[in-house]
Amino acid sequence: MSVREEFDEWATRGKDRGMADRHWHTAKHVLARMPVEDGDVVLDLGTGSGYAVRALADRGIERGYGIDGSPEMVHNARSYTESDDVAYLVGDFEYLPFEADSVDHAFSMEAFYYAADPHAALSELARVLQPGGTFYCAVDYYEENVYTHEWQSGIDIEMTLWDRAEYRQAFREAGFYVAEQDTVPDREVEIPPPEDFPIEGFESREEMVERYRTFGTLLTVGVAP
Amino acid sequence: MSVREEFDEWATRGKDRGMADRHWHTAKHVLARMPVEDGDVVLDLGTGSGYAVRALADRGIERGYGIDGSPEMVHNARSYTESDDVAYLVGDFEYLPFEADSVDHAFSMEAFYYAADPHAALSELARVLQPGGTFYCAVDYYEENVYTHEWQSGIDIEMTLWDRAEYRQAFREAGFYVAEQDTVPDREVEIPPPEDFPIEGFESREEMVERYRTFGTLLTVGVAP
Amino acid sequence: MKEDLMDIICCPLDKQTLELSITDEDDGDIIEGTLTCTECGEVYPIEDGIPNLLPPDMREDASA
Amino acid sequence: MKEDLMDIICCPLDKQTLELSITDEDDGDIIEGTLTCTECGEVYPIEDGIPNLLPPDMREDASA
Ligand SMILES: Nc1ncnc2c1ncn2[C@@H]1O[C@H](CSCC[C@H](N)C(=O)O)[C@@H](O)[C@H]1O
Ligand SMILES: Nc1ncnc2c1ncn2[C@@H]1O[C@H](CSCC[C@H](N)C(=O)O)[C@@H](O)[C@H]1O
Repeated sequence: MSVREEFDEWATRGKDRGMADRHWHTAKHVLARMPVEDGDVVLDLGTGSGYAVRALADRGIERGYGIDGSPEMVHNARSYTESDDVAYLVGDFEYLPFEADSVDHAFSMEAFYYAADPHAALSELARVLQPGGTFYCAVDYYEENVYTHEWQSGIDIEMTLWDRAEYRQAFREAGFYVAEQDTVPDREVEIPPPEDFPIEGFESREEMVERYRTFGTLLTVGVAP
Repeated sequence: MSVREEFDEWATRGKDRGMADRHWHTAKHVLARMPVEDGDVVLDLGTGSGYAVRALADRGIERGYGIDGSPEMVHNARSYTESDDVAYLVGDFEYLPFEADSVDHAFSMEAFYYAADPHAALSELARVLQPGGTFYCAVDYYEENVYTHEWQSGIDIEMTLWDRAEYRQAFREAGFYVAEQDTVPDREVEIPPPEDFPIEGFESREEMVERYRTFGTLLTVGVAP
Repeated sequence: MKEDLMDIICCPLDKQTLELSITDEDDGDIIEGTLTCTECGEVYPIEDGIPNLLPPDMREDASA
Repeated sequence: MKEDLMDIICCPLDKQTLELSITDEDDGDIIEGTLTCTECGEVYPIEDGIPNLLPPDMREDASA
């Protein structure tokens, strides 16, 4: 199945909003770290419901662009705002329809690992970012976060499962400087009391704590030279 | 009073350890974000007890250097470790005794604002850092964190009170890319129950919560081009 | 889409300039139209106000 | 200080090469000595195993 088919179906089933609500737990902390200024143009890769560019526009940027390979996702994202400061378009990570050096900062939440060729996606990002521009890449699905590995079995698209060091290395290979790597805890997801376990995906409360509070979301920040 | 005189006195009174314990609440999160690799040389400016380079050496770096303008601070720092992977030296932020491009990453906690000329200190850092090297600058004393402003009255050294935007701007003026800016909450300092207030420095519990949990430590990350 | 998007977008394949042609516009919002690469001639649709800049082989019939 | 510190340090004033002279050493650890700038001739002390590379006017008598 293609990204388009898979995520068009998610979007028509309204999964874009549910994802956005859950991802917001950590995405808001990631977005807060971005050194955006009033005049900046910011790109969100795999924008889904499009919340990230809306949040940045509320904070104050020149323009936020959300790109997504699923027309239905983009259709939904567009319907959630009337703001002139954001725009959504359909496109693929590996074939970014933006001119070189045209973007100040880029963000991506829970989307990067769907790229058919993640190295090509990083090269494209390095191309469109201005010198000094950042790429804030946030993923829950990564090697150390073992509790997310099963996601692959539920989806037909091949997902990239890198560990922390592999993210750093791939960023550097694509020409990025690595400015930061961190795990951002999800402190908001409710974790039931010990007696409720096992529950879906977790044998014990400790496992669920580890998955959300410890592993949370892996953030890797690259800076274009 | 000079930095040397002031902090030599702090060090002989053993204040270096107390500071380190308190600063560790947020410093450990800041250090965790640094993208250091095994072969890296890391510099700690205003090292005090020297804990930061010891922590990085434990995690795995080639060499950690702590520099401080107070010989007594350095004397103490040296006495806390026998590790070959760290070294401490006496020197000033504005006259760094390191060759150009000789450092992979730099860190500073609660020290940067003591520089007589913070712009000169940033220029020196940009000089010694390799292209792509980061400067992790952490301060509790900054404009938005109003509860720390009174510190100036207790010390004879003129302290730099910048706000978040001024940090970003000064970094950029010194040639750095700004990769991140964030406030790191201190979740560990114990905050007494409401009925105990007012206590020293805080009219109400809300104020103390704001000072530590909201304003915490301001982190600005610069990347050398 | 707003016309100022033209400042930043380009052909996803060869990164060359796109030419905008509008068939339906609503108060500054381009609802239907096309974006044509001035170099390779590839045509990208604008439908329901959304430009679809997927490479043609990923697009299929991308309308809802 | 260990001798390999020489790989990275320089004169804080003119950033030129320093020359190491050792008066007391303990198992690879240089306890007392001097660092002299090969360009400007400024002399920086090593005392109690710690090199003091403050500019001379900030140093005063920096020993404990
Ligand atoms: N190669 C690719 N190019 C563009 N978009 C892609 C893509 N692979 C996956 N996507 C998009 O990435 C999104 C992942 S779901 C995450 C959505 C959103 N960032 C959030 O945090 O909720 C989907 O909308 C999917 O369509
Ligand atoms: N201009 C300057 N050059 C070098 N060190 C300086 C300096 N101004 C202040 N310092 C040093 O900076 C330190 C600030 S106290 C903080 C110490 C340590 N980083 C910690 O987190 O606990 C002091 O040890 C002081 O001597």
